[in-house]
Amino acid sequence: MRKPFIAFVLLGLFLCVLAACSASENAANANEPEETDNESTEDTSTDNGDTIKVGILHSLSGTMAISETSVQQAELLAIEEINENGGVLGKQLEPVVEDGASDWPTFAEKAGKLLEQDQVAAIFGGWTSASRKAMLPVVEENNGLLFYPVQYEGMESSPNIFYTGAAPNQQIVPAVNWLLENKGDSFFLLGSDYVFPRTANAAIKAQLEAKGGELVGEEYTPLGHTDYNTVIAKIRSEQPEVIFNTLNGDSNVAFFKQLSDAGITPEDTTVLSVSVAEEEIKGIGAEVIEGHLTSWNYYQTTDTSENEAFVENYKAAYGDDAVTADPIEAGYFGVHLWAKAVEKAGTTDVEAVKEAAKGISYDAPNGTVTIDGDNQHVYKTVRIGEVQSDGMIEQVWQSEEPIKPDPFLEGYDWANELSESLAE
Amino acid sequence: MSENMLTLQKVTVDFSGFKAINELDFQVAPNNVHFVIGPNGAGKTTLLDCICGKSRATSGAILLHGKKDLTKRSEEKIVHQGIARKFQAPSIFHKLTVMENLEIAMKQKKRLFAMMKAKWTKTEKQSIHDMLDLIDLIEEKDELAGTLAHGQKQWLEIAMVLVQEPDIVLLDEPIAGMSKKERDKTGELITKIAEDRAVLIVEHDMDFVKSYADIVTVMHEGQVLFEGSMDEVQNDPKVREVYLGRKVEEDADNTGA
Amino acid sequence: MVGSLSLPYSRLFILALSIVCLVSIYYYFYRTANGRRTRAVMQNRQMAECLGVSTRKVDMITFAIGSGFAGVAGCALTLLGAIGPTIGTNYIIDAFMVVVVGGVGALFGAVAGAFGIGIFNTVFEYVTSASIGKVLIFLLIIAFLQWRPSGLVVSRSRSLD
Amino acid sequence: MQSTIIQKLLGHRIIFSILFILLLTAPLYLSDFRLNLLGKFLAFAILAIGLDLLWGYTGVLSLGHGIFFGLGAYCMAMYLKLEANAGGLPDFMTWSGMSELPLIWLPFQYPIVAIILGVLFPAFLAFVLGSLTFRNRISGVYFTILSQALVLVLVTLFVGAQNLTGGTSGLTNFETLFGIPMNEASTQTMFYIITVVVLAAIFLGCRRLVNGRFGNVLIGIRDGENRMRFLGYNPSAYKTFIYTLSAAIAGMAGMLFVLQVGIISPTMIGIIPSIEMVLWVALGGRGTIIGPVIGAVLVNAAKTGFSESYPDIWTYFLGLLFVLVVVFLPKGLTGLFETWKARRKSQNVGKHVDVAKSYR
Amino acid sequence: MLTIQELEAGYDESMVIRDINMHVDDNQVICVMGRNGVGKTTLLKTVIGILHPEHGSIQFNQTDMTTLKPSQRAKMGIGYIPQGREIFPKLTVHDNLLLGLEAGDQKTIDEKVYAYFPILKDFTKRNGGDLSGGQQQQLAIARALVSQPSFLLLDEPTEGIQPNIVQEIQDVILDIKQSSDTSMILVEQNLDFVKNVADYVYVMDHGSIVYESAVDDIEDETIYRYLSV
Repeated sequence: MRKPFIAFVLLGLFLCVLAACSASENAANANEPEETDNESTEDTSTDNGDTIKVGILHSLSGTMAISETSVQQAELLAIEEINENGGVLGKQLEPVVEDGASDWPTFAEKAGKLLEQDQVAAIFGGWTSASRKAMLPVVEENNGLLFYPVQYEGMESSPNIFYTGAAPNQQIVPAVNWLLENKGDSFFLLGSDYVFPRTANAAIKAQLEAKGGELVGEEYTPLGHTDYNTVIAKIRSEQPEVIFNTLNGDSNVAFFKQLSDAGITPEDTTVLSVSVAEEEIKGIGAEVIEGHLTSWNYYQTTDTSENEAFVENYKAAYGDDAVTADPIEAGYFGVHLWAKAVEKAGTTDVEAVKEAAKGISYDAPNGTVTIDGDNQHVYKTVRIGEVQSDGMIEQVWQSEEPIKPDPFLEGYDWANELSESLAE
Repeated sequence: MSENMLTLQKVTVDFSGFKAINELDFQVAPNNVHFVIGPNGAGKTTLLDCICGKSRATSGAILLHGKKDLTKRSEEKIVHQGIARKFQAPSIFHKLTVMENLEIAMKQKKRLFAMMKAKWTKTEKQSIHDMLDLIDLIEEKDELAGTLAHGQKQWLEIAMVLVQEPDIVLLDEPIAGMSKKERDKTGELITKIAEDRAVLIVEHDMDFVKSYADIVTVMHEGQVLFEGSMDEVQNDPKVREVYLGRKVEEDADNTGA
Repeated sequence: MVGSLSLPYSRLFILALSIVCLVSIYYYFYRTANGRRTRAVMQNRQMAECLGVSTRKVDMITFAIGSGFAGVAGCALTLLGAIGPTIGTNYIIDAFMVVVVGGVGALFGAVAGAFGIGIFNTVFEYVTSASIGKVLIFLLIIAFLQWRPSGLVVSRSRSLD
Repeated sequence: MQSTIIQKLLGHRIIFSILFILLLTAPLYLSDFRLNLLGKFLAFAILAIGLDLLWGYTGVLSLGHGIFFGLGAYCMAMYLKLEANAGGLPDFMTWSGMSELPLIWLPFQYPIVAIILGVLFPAFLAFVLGSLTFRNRISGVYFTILSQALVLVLVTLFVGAQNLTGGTSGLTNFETLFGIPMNEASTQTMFYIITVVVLAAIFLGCRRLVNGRFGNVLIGIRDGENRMRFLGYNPSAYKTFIYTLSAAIAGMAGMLFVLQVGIISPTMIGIIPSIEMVLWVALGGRGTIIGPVIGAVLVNAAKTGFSESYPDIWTYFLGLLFVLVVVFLPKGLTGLFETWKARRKSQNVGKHVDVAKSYR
Repeated sequence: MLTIQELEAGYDESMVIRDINMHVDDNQVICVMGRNGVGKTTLLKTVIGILHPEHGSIQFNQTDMTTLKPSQRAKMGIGYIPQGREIFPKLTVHDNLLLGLEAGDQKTIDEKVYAYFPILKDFTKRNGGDLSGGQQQQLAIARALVSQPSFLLLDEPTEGIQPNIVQEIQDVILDIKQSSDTSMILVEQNLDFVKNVADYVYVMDHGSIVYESAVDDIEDETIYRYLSV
């Protein structure tokens, strides 16, 4: 009696699952009534009716949610601004939000969903390198567009990705030069154990060797690691003048607290961080990181009229406590850059937009940004700042002009060996 | 000595300071129904435990057929040597049917890969059927064992011991919770199985012991106090003192109702 | 910086806090009526219920106390490092391993286990790296369990299963 | 009596055959994207069967199956990565300053070796951990904790040894398998069909295994491990075997996952996914072979469905689903049928069977 | 004091007892007899609340307690001495007895229980699990007595106990009957003892009550018939 019954219920459940799958498919199609019969014609598929769909794909749950949610908010803000000004090509932008759930295969799955199911004109999303690498084959396979807003390790240039965060030569290389000139030449490298710190440190080591710096220690801890006693003991015995910090996320909180507990002050050893922005400082607590340095392209305090408006709008939308930071700003201007390129191309067709984007400029909060047609990265101004007691970062140095992005560090002699080994 | 199936030599079982069995010398002869009695805490169950490997002897040797020492072998190896044990509380498998309980208990190759290929043979089926008949559970053979009554569970477990076709059967209070008729039948069964093997039983029921014992060992404080026939046991003053307490007559009444 | 050894106040405070917690757990379990109830429920839930112990209440109280102590541990952690919604996952395994090494239901074992794992962890991490250190600790625990399968403090029972 | 058994079998077979055919023909009525998702769910279902063999039948709860899944997946991915790079070094190795292919990667140049290792490697690891723990009668919660610690340790190692494993990013960006382009719809359909066939084979194989005498021995070990020793069994050997087998199945699932999803990273094999896998089994109903399949497909379908419809708050829905099942269906979905069946049976007993007998 | 009406209960799938009607007056000792497996233990388990009846009701002192939990029933004054003793093996004898107090209002252990079972006094600091079977049974009875219950459920208190302790336990049960107004349901097989202690006897077979009688009118023949089949 029982087994056939189970089987029937199974059958029912299975049909439900199928029905759910096809139902959501239908629902997706129902949103684009005019489109069903000419699905094959790529050009019109994304800008049918009165709206253009764009995908927003960040982690809204999981460990990365804290960081990525603000980028998502900035992107939605930008979309809202564009829509208020009449949209793109006369059409409103319609954001399709998905959750990457801090899980790289999920990023791949959702990117596929956005491109195949929703047929979005572009995806704005990702934070970690891993999430970008997970989306990369999907985006390339579907010939979609991805705008990636975070500084990263470089060594990549996908024809389907626009990189609006800093390449290594727009953050790390100038920071090391500045430290060598201003803070001392004994370096301790500390990073989370994943691709960005490893690659960044490989470059830094080459740079130090070329410029006469001294490497006194190099440590990697697992992501999420929170006990830095052993590392601090090593730092104490080596007494470096500079710690170049590529730790990510929560680890920074533990590290700075324990460093300050151990009585090591910025006067003894200065820490320069490349993954600590205003948002993170809120979590770490300004008192333990005050006086240490960061390197970015943008701070909330950056003095441009565009930034004044941006910060004001952002706070108006998300509360007075909200702070802006470099990746938030990069996510924000990424949307504007894409909109500008679409306007110029007159279509959302990927090839046309890519062509139109070459050399296009936008007055972003951090200054004028220009897309480098060679590698789809962005010319950006480099800044070094010191953390203040109120959690803001005060700029102590900035590059004279926006620096040309060089993801493979081809323009640096000392990096030749490195970039050669990377060239396929 | 060599005619003994099982010989315990100066066996001690020490539970962190408490010697449940203390330098015990003990023999089990073949084809005997051998009862072990004694007050609670005398070490009767521990005796069975250390023969079948559940408790480890702290010192001493347990020899099978006068040669193989069992004290260092694992439980399942001891079973393979032909020693099967029934525990006090029925520990049958409630989520398996009566049939399945016997199926996994019966004598067969119990190694992993042999078991994977195992299939019912005719003789197996017949012997299980006979066993079910013997314990009166034919009709319940496809019921889950957990739904059986207490007495039936005891029966099933005795049957699970028997289908292993052991040389030495260890029974711990096999008739607890059985009716008079069931006890008699159990007794007969025990007599029958003792024809070609040794049976060692721990039991309280004096009537039962009286009826079926070939030899009775009285244990006290981890050692053998007395060994002999039931008559000798009952007439021994030491035994009366430590075990039977005040009234011998009433024992018969207590257990006979 | 006092030589190579420095004990910041926060660490001293945590040390004291742990000792206070330990003593109070011991007192609770072995000296109070509720502790007795908890142990009774642990050993024979049904019988405890039949004697008038509300097992539901014991469950709730025990869970509450357990959570409470976890909370205390969490508070202590804020003095050391980052606090985020996922902080628990970093510690849960270590916490369980401590129990495995120490022996389930054994307070002393838990303390000894915590010290053992903590010390070896630090040593291994210092000598190698954080990730290799974790592997070594795991291998060490497996090896340890070959020697003491039920943990440092064994609670024996004579029943079958 | 005879005829009802035949009826049972027939009913059984036919329904499952229909299900199987429905799954096989899914490419005809599902879009490529949905088919790909369903294929992924079915890969999870394969793993869930293995996990249930261990937990539901043998009573060993492993909170570390993610790692076996991962090992299988990585073995496959390593081959795919090498093939995508056409013999060159994978990109992450060059970043990490390696100049030639590390020894451990060498066997993965050959697809057959990679596939075999994808099964053998997790099986071997499970065998080692299983024999070391079960032999010493480390079981229950102790084993569960160790299995979880294994995940933690190995994931840390995977992340740490990024010159060998790609670190947190994992392995992705594959192109061909046996020279066939992987991302094409037809190839993906083929992978899907392979998954369905493997699922069916494992389903039938495991059902055969647990429905006979062997399965009864497993249940015996689950419900009374010590008792089984005194029946002459060596439970450690059985547990080690099932643990090994279920790890091998997990490895297979991992390989099928990589083929269809195209990426494997430590986030997919860590502690949280490992616990999730147990949830699938619990939700479907442990101690049955079909339960875990239902659980895995349903939970993952729900996960995808919820997250697509409500990207901001889907986790709450999923959490609610778990809570509801735990509270109202402690035995899982199949447990619902068991209760229903028991009701039916006791009603029948009341009607037909000799009353005195049913009282015993 | 206790009234059971049309009670029907059992384990998961099968009903073990059916249509049980039973009444216990104040200060009355009821004995339940019957072969093993006829449902006597099931009956007691249902009265204390471990099993939930499918049908029927249990009234205690005019309160319907059919749906109450065992702990609530214990607090109403019902003491339970289960088959197989079930003392807490890793609590001391003293702690075991203290747990007996959970059901009542007393704060300390009545010296009377030590008078009944002097051996417990010697062993207060020992773990319950270290006692012998007979001693554990004495502990189980003592544990039920410390809260001075008005109603006792005793499930074969002398089963598997050495004879001298059997005698002690029977003496205690008799003494409780004579010196207090405690009511009891006693599951017992020894007819002589039953005649000694009981006021009223029920015999069960196949899950139902097949014979009941005041102890003075008891027909030995009938009882033997049901006990020995």
